[in-house]
Amino acid sequence: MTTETLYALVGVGLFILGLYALFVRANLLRKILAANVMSSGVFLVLVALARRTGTVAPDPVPHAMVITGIVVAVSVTAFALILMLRIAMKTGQTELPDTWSE
Amino acid sequence: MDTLNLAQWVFDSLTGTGLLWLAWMALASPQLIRAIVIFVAFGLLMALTWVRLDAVDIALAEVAIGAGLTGALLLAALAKLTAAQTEISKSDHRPRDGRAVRALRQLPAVLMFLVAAGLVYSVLSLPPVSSGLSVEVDANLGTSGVENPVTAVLLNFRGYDTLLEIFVLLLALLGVWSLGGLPPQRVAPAGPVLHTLAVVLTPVLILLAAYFLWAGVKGPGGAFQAGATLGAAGVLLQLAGWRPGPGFARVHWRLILVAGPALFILVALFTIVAGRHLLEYAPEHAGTLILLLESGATLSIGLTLAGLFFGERPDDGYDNDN
Amino acid sequence: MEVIITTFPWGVVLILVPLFGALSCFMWPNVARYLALSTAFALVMSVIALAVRLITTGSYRHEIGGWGAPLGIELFADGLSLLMLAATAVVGFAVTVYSIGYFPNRQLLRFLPIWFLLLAALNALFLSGDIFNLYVALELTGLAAVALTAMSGGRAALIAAMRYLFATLVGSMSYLLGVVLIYHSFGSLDFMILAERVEASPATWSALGLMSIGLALKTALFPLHFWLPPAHASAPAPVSAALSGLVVKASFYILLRLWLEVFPAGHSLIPGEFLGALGVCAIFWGGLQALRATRLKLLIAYSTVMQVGYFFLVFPLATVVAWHGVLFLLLSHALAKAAMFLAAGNIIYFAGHDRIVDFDRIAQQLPMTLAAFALAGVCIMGLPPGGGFIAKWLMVQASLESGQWWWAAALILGSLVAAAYVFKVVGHSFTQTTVREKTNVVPVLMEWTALALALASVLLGLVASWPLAWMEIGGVFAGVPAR
Amino acid sequence: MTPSDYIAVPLLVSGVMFFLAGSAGLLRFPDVYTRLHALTKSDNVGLGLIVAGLVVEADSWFVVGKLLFIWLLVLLAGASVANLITKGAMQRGTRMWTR
Repeated sequence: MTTETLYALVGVGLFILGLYALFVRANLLRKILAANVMSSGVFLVLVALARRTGTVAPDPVPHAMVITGIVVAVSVTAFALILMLRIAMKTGQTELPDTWSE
Repeated sequence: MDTLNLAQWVFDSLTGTGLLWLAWMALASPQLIRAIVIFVAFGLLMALTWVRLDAVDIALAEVAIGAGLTGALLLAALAKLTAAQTEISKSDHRPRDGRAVRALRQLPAVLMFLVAAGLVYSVLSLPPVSSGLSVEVDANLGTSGVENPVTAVLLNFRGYDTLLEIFVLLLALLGVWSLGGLPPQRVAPAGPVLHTLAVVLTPVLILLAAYFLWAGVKGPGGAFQAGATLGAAGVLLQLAGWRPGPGFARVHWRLILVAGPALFILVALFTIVAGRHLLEYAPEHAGTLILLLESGATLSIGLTLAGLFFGERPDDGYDNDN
Repeated sequence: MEVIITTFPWGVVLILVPLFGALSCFMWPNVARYLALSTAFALVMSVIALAVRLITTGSYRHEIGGWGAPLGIELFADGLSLLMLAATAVVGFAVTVYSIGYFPNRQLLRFLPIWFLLLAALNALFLSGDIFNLYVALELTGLAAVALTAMSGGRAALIAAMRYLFATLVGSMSYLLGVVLIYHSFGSLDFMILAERVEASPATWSALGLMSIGLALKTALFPLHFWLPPAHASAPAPVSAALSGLVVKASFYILLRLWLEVFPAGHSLIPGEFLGALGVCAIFWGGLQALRATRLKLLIAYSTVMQVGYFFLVFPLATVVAWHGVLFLLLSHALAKAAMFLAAGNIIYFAGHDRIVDFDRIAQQLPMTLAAFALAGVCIMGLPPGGGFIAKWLMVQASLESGQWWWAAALILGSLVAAAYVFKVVGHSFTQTTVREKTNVVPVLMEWTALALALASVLLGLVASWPLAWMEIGGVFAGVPAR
Repeated sequence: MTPSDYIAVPLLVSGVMFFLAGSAGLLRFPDVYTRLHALTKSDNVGLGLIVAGLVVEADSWFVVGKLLFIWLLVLLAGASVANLITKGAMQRGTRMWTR
C-alpha cells in the first residue's frame, strides 16, 4: 500500500465517522464537530490522492480546492455555533426536539 | 510512488490511526469540553499530515483556521452555553429501548459500513498514477504572475472560486448578524499577563500576516493564511477586553469587511470592460493585481473571522425601525 | 447595439450584479431599498439580454481568466441554464418588491444583502460548467438559504434552520466527495471534458451515488425530505417563496446536468426506476401530508415535497418529451409556488396567523390574494391552461409512449390530491369564524406581486411553445432518445 | 554524517527526551498545577534544544533568525498561557495537591 492510498483510506474513515456521529449524536455541538470531521475526511482524500503525479511535486489544484474548502468550513461552523447558541437561549436545549411543532 | 520504507510506514500508520482515534474520541467522549480539546488536537495532527503530504500551504491554513480559529470558536461557544448543559449531555446516551428499536438503532452503523466498503473499494480501484492538472499548471505558471502554484490556482487559474468563497465568509457574518447576534457579554478584566500578551503579540501577528501575504507569492502562504493570522490578532484583542465602538462599527468595520469582495468585483468589472474575459489579467499586470486582491482579501478575512468570534451584532445605529 | 447584445457575456453580468447589489445594500443601508429594486430590475434586463443572445447565436461558453478548461473555470449558458436563470430573475424580482412591503425596516436591512448573495449564488450555479465551482456555489446557496430561514428568530424557525443546515451540509459534503473521486479518476472538473472521459468504473459509480444522494437530500426527495416542511413553513413568506420556488431546484438542476451530460445511461448502478419510485412515494406522502396540514404554509411546503416527486419521474422515462415536461414543470412550479407562498404571506400579514380553519372571509377581504392562490393552484393541480398542465401532459405522453403507464397513473392521481388540498384552502376562505381578530391592511404592492406571479404561471401554458423552443438551445438533449 | 550532524543530532535527541519527560509529567502528575509545572519547563528547554540543533543545520542567517523567533514566541505564549490556566484554576477553587 502506498502513502497516498493509506491516507486516502484514512480520509474515507473520517468521512464515515463524521457522518455516523452526525446521525446518532443528539447534541448540537457534537453534530457540528462531526460535520467538521466529515469535511476533514473529504479534504484528506482529495490531497492524499493529489500526490499520485509520478513526480516530486503534487498536483496543486486539489491543494487550492482544500484551502477554499477550509475557509468555507470555518464560515459554516461559525454560523452554526451562533445558531446553536440562539436555540439554546430560546429553548434551553442543545438538542433538536424529535418532533417539530409550533 | 515508491513503496514505503519501514520508518515511513510506521510514521504513516501511526498518524493515520491517530487521526481516526482522535476523531472517534472527539465524537464519542462524554464531556463536551474534552471533545473540543481533542478536536483541536485532531486539527494539529491534520496539519502534520498535510506537511507529510507535501501540502504546506494547507498545513498553514489548517493550523491557523482549522485548529486555531475553529477551536477558539468552539470553546467560546461552549463557554456561552449555560453551565448546566456543558456536563454530560443526557441524550448522547439514550435510555434503553425495546429489542426492535435497539435493532433499528444499529441501522445507521450497518449503512455506514456498507458505504465505507464501497468507498474503500472505489479508492483502491483508482489508477495508481494520475497527473491531474499539474502539467497544465506548470505550463502556465510563468504567465500567472506568481511562483507558488497554489497561489496561482487560487488567485489566477481558479480565481473565480476564490471570489465566491470570499462571499461565503462575508455571508457567514451577515447570517450571524441577521440572527441578531448574541446578547452583549460581560467582559471580565483581562489581568496584566493577558494584557501584556495582547500588547506584545498583536503587532507581531500583524507583521506575521504581512509576511504570509508576501511569502505567498513564492512559497507557502497567501491571503487566507495571512487573513487567519489577522483574525487571530482580533481574537486576542477581544480576549484582552477590547470592543468595537459604535463609530467603528458604522463606517470602518463595514468598509474593511467589504474591501476584499469589492476589490474582487472591481477587478472583475475592469477586466470585462477592457474586453477581456472575467478576471483575465494581462501577464505583465498579473502579479500586481494578485497582490492587490490578496491584500484586500487579507484585511476582510481577518476582520470577518474576528467578527465571527465576537458573535455580537455591533451597534451600528441602523438597528431601529424607521 | 445588436452586436453588443449578441456578443457581450451576459452570464457574467448576472453574477456580478447581485454580488454588487449585496455589497451596496450592506454599505448604504439608508438607500438600500432603491439599490435593491435597481439590482433586481437589472437582473431581469440582463436575463432578457442573455435570452436574445442565446436565441440569435446559440449557446456559449465564457472562459474565466482566459484559461479555458481544464485549467480554468468555464461559464456555460444554454437553453437549460436560460430557463433556470429566467425563473430566478422573475421570482427574484417579485420577492424583492414584495419584501420591501413585507419586512419592517430593520429586518429588511438584514434581509437584502443575504438575499442578493442567494440570487448571485443561484445564478452562478446555473451558469457553472465546473463541478468544483458548483460545490462552492452550492455552499453559498445553502448557507444563504439557512440564514434567511432563521431570520425571524422564532423557536420553530431556529430549529428548522438548524436541521436544514445539517441536511445541506451532509448534502454538499457527499457531493464534494463525489467530485473528489471524479477528479482523481479523470483529471478534470469541467463538464464537457468529463463527458468525453467518463467511463464506467467503481469510482464512477461511487461518485454518482454520492452526488445523487447528496443532491437528492438537498432537493428533499422522499424520504430525505424531513428538513423541508419545517424550514419552508417557518421561514418568512418571501423567503419561503424563494426556497420552494428556486433553491430546491438548484440542486435538482445539477442532478439533471450530471445525468444528461456527464453520466449518460450505462455508467450508473442506480436505475432510474428507483428514483422514479421514490418520486411516486414523494407524490403521495407529500400530498397526504398537505391534505392533513392545518396551517397554510405547511400545506404549501408539503405540496413542494409532492412536486419534487414529479421531478424525479424524469429518470425512469428519460425521453426528450419527458425532459421537456420536467423542465416545463420546474419553470411553472417556480412561478406558481412562489405565488402561493406570497399569497400566504399576505394572509399572515393580514390576519396574523395561517390556521386554515380560521380563515375569516379571506375571499371577501383579500380577493386579489385569494385569486392569486387559486390561480397558482390551477397551475399546481395541472389544470389547463396553467403551465403545470402542459408539463404534466408532456410527462403523461412520455410515459404512455414508452409503455410505462404506471408513472402516468401516479401523475394523474397526484393531481387529484393536489386539487383536494387547494380546494380545502379556497373553501375555508369563504367561511366566517366566530372569533374576529385584529387585522392589518396589506400593502397593495404585495397583493399585486402575488397575483402577477400567479397569472404568469397560468399564462405560461398559453405561450408554452417559447420555453419549449428555448430548452433546445445548445442541444442538451442530443444524446437522449426521442421516445 | 557531516560534522554539523554530530552536534545537531545529540541536541535534537536530548530535546525530544525533554519533551517526552514533560509529556509523561502531563499524564502522570496529580493536579493541574504540577502538570503545568512539568509541561512548561521541560517543553521550553526541549524546544530550545531542538531549535539549537536546527540552528546548527541551518543554511542561512534568515532561517536562524526565524527559528530563534519561533522559540521566543513559544516561550512567551507558553508562560502566559500557563499563568492564565493557573489563574483560572485558582479562581475556580481547584485545590493544590498535597500528599
